[in-house]
Amino acid sequence: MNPSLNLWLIPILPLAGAAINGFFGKKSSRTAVTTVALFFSGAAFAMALWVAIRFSSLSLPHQEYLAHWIRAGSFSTDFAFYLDQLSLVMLLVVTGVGFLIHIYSVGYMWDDPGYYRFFSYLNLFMFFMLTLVLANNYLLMFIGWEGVGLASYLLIGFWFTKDSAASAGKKAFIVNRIGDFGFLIALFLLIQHFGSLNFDAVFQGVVPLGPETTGAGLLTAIGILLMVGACGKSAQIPLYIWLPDAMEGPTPVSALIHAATMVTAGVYMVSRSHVIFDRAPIALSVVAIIGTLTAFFAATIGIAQTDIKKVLAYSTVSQLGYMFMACGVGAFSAGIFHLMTHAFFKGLLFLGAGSVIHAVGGEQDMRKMGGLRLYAPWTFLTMTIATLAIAGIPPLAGFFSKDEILWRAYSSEHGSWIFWLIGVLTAFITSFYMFRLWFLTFLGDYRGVEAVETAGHGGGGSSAHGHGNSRDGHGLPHESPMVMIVPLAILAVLSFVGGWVGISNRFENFLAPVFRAGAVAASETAAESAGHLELYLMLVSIAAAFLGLYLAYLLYHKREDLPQKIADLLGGFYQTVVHKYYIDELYAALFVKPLIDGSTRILWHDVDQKVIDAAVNDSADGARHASDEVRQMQSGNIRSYAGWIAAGSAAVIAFMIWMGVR
Amino acid sequence: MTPSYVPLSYYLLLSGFLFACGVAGFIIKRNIISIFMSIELMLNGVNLSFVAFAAHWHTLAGQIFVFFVMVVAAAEATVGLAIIIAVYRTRETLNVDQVNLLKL
Amino acid sequence: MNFHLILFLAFGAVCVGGAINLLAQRHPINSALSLIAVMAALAGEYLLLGAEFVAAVQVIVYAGAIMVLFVFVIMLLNAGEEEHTSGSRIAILLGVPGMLTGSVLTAWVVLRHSGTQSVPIGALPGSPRDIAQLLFHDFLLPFEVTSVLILIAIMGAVVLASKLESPAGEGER
Amino acid sequence: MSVGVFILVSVIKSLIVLIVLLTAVAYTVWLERKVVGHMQNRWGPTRVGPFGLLQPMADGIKLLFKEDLTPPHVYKPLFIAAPLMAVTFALTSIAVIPFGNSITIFGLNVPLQITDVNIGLLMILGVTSLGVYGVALAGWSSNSKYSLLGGLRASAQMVSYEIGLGLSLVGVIIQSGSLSLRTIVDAQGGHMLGFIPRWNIFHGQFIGFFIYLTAAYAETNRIPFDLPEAETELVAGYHTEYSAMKFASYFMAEYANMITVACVATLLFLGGWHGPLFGPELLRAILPLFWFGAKVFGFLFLYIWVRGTLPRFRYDQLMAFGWKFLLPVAIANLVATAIAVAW
Repeated sequence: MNPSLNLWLIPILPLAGAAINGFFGKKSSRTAVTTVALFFSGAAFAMALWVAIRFSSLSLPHQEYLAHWIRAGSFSTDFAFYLDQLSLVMLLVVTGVGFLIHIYSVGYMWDDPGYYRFFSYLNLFMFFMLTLVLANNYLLMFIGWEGVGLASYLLIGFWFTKDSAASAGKKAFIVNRIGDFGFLIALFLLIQHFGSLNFDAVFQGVVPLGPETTGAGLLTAIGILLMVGACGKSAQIPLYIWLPDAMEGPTPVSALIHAATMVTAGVYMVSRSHVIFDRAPIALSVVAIIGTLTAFFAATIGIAQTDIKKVLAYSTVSQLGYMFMACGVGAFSAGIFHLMTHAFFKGLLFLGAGSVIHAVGGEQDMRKMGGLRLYAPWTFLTMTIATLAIAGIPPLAGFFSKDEILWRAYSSEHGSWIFWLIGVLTAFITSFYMFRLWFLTFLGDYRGVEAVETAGHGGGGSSAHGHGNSRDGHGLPHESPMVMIVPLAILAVLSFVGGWVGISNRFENFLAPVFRAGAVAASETAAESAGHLELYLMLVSIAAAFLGLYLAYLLYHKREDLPQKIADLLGGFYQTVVHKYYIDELYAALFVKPLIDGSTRILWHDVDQKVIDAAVNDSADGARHASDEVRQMQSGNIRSYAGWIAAGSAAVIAFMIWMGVR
Repeated sequence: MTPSYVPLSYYLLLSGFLFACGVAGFIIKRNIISIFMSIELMLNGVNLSFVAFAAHWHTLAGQIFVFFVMVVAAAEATVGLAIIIAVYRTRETLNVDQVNLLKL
Repeated sequence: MNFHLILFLAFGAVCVGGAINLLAQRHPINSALSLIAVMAALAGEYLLLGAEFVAAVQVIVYAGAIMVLFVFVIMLLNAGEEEHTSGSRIAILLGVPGMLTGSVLTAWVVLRHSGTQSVPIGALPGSPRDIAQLLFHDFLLPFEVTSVLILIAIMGAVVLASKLESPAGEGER
Repeated sequence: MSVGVFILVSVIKSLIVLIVLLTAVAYTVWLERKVVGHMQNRWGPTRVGPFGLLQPMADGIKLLFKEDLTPPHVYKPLFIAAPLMAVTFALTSIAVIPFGNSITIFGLNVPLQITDVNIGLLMILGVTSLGVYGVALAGWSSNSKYSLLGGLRASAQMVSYEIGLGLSLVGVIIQSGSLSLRTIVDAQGGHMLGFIPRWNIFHGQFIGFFIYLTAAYAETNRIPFDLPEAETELVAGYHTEYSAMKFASYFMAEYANMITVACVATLLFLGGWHGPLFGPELLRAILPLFWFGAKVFGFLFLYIWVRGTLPRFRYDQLMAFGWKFLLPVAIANLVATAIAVAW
């Protein structure tokens, strides 16, 4: 038995911060708010580090029971926490990146009137995310799952006075509901068949069941439903549409929630449920196909976006696709590995983008940037590292994790060369659009001044308006304050070296106890025997990355007239890509409009007004008329009341006497 | 002295009669104060049965209850008479039949 | 016919007479005096039942305090005789027979069920010491609660009866 | 003792007490006139008998033979009943007051008290609390505004001060642990430190005594609390419309009440009939009665003295004093006594 680590403190600390700032922040000074927010998130990070240090001495998985929660018949659920290698990795990523982004936000949000509110929400998010990660059962995980959704909603709509932000928040919430619906049904199925939602109990129930190779069964259904939930939270086809809109939120939020942590909850959940997926090959294939398609599809949209945050958003969707691809081919540890490195470099990219936006005074359109390497050297340097990392250039973090995924996609027993091919293609596109972003933003000359002169028509350009830049006015770009640079630098270092933990499969071996436990006996032989092939494939993916770099260099630095020509050449297809394949419009036509029309015509005008309202109103009318009659009894005359009371008690006494007589 | 007895039922009869008089007074009387006094009469009738039963069952609890009834009656009289004064101040009548708006 | 029965009947007669007089009198002050007579006679009944402390408290609290308040209010408001209203005739038509029926029913039930059980006089020592023992030990909580009740009643009476400065401009007419 | 003898002894005792009481009432009036007269540098009654000693007789005869006027607008039944009630209640409370230890006459052990009730104090309180009806009803039934105001004042004042009075007595009750007047007096026998009498006034109830004193003045409608009959404002207050024997009833009731109050004060605070005993057997038997009478006389003299000294309060001052000063002090005294006894 392990000594108690007081795991509950880790989520509770940010909750305390959220409560303090939420209740008292309005009246407190910014310094006080900052202190509280940073202290509690930092304390959570410190706790996580302490747990990590103690980790090697623990017998795993380590579980801590806190309190009863639900006792209903034979079903019971507790507030209890679960610590193994997988949750430790997630714990460190969430608290570490979260803490850095807290620091960064101090600089980024300093001038915002909702400063305290922002940090309260951010701490709240940390609480729910840590609950999700540390839960020892699906229900507690679901609480965290919903909680991060709430925090995400609150933060996307942080500038709620802006219409687009408010509707983006709603969109995120509603789309997530569709996914949660699948998740919930999966939970019901689990309760029905295994009588519990505890990870241990469920997995013990699953292990005896053989793989469902012959056809779809219970586990396949559960797996696919869990994947539906993951699709919603992690923005996979067909539910990815909310994530780009979520960029309406403040940039630190995009970095923390919509890049580094929350959106990876789906990957975590699928990995956590690997016991189920291992025995449901069809569900696994569904995961792989969805992941692959999303990766490729989102990457292509990313090519044509001009809003710097939108590019990163589609990039995030694409990278999440990679992770699901990894999970789908059974390489869960590769997926988690990419999750971790992605958290570093994508968090860095978003924070860098925030720094860029900060530098140019709220502008988000890359066409109006350029040449920022001179104005914001630190941002330039860190962003360069992040871009190299995501593009998969060795020896940066992204290379190791992406290569691991691609190799697994090719070699795993669930994998196929098609996944690999699309993966490499996506890597190429990723490299291309990321360097496009890089060239447009940092190289060349600054194109922002004249755009600033005619400010007012640039639609997406004002989304950070709420935070504004009133200190500096709309002058030339400038470097961000140190409090923002330091987190960038730390993340840059992590992005650089974070991949090295994967060299010679160390990371995979670290996670192996989790994913080996209860796994179907896998045939590792194929993977081991193909050392040379792995090398070749690696070279191909490196080549793809450099190809993307070169193409971006060609189009956006060397021959800056070419992109327009290509766009003209492609014409309709280009427009389609710019408009994100008209997916939003398609959904609007297919689902939203029929729903609204149906609700308006049938549910509102017919059902609500003619049936429900009528029933309520008519019964009220009836009651009123009846009351009008009965009211006459209520004369206000005490003696009549007394008469009624006397008559009533006389009747009761008479009855009692009559009963007594009998 | 030789112990002498009065049947319990006599006390109960008296108590019941007083209570019935109180009820009748409550219905018949038109003056709020008289109605109030009818209530006191009812309470007294009940008190008598309490004391009679206390003596009958040889337990003092019945007498204790009478004290509580008296306390409640006192509180009730205080508040009730204050209400009557307030009502009289606005309505300038003590006739219950004219005090039927359920407000001051 | 023993001595106590005679006393019981004498006090009982005062009670009955007072109660009927309370109903019959049209002037509230007469009703109040009748009620005082009833209460005093009831104190006598309590003495017969051995509850001398209750009897004393009955005189002090009921006759000496509560009824003084009644008389005081009658004097203060200068309450006159009751006037007949449309409802009063019906009330009398219903109330008096109702009272008679109620009394007869009660009498019938009591006599039918109580049999010949009697109350021995003086068998129950209702001394102040015993009552205090009960009141301050066994019934301490109700006792304290009633003290709160009294406090609330005092405050309520003060608030109700005090002439408001009428912040909303009404009340004082 | 057979029932017959019991009744006979009771009747004799009642008669003696009644006669003594009425005489005392009459001569208290004489005393008051005399003392106040001297205080105001007058002679007081001098003409009827030596030192005007027969003046009370003359007054009584005059009042008996005066025409009994009944004003036409009064509410007659109560107008007649009210003075009767006043006198009745005033004279009733003397019944439980013990005047001394029991004495033995003709082989009979007779307690010097009409009846020894073990809740005597409560009975006095109860009867006193009923005394307010005589005043209040007189004021109301006279159908005159002076009388009504007097009656209203009287009932409010007496109800208010009854609380202070009762609470001041509770202190004594706690100390002696009984409601029986005889037991209370017995508890006051003996001396403290060898020479201070163990009377309650010296034994913890000093403040209680003065609370009682003040409240008793108000209860008996005496100066400085004689608002119900304040001549300068209300003519004669509640008895403005009364004349002849009805008026005399109120007069008698007032002085009888004073005597009762003085007796109670003597019993509860001044050690009752306790006092130095000496001399032969007969003197030893009579001295307690003498001490009792002397104390009552002293108390009555204090009454008159105060009347000759203090002016009248204003009515709001009276009520404020009763509720805002006397009552809190009485409660504090009670709590202090309770704590001291519990120790």
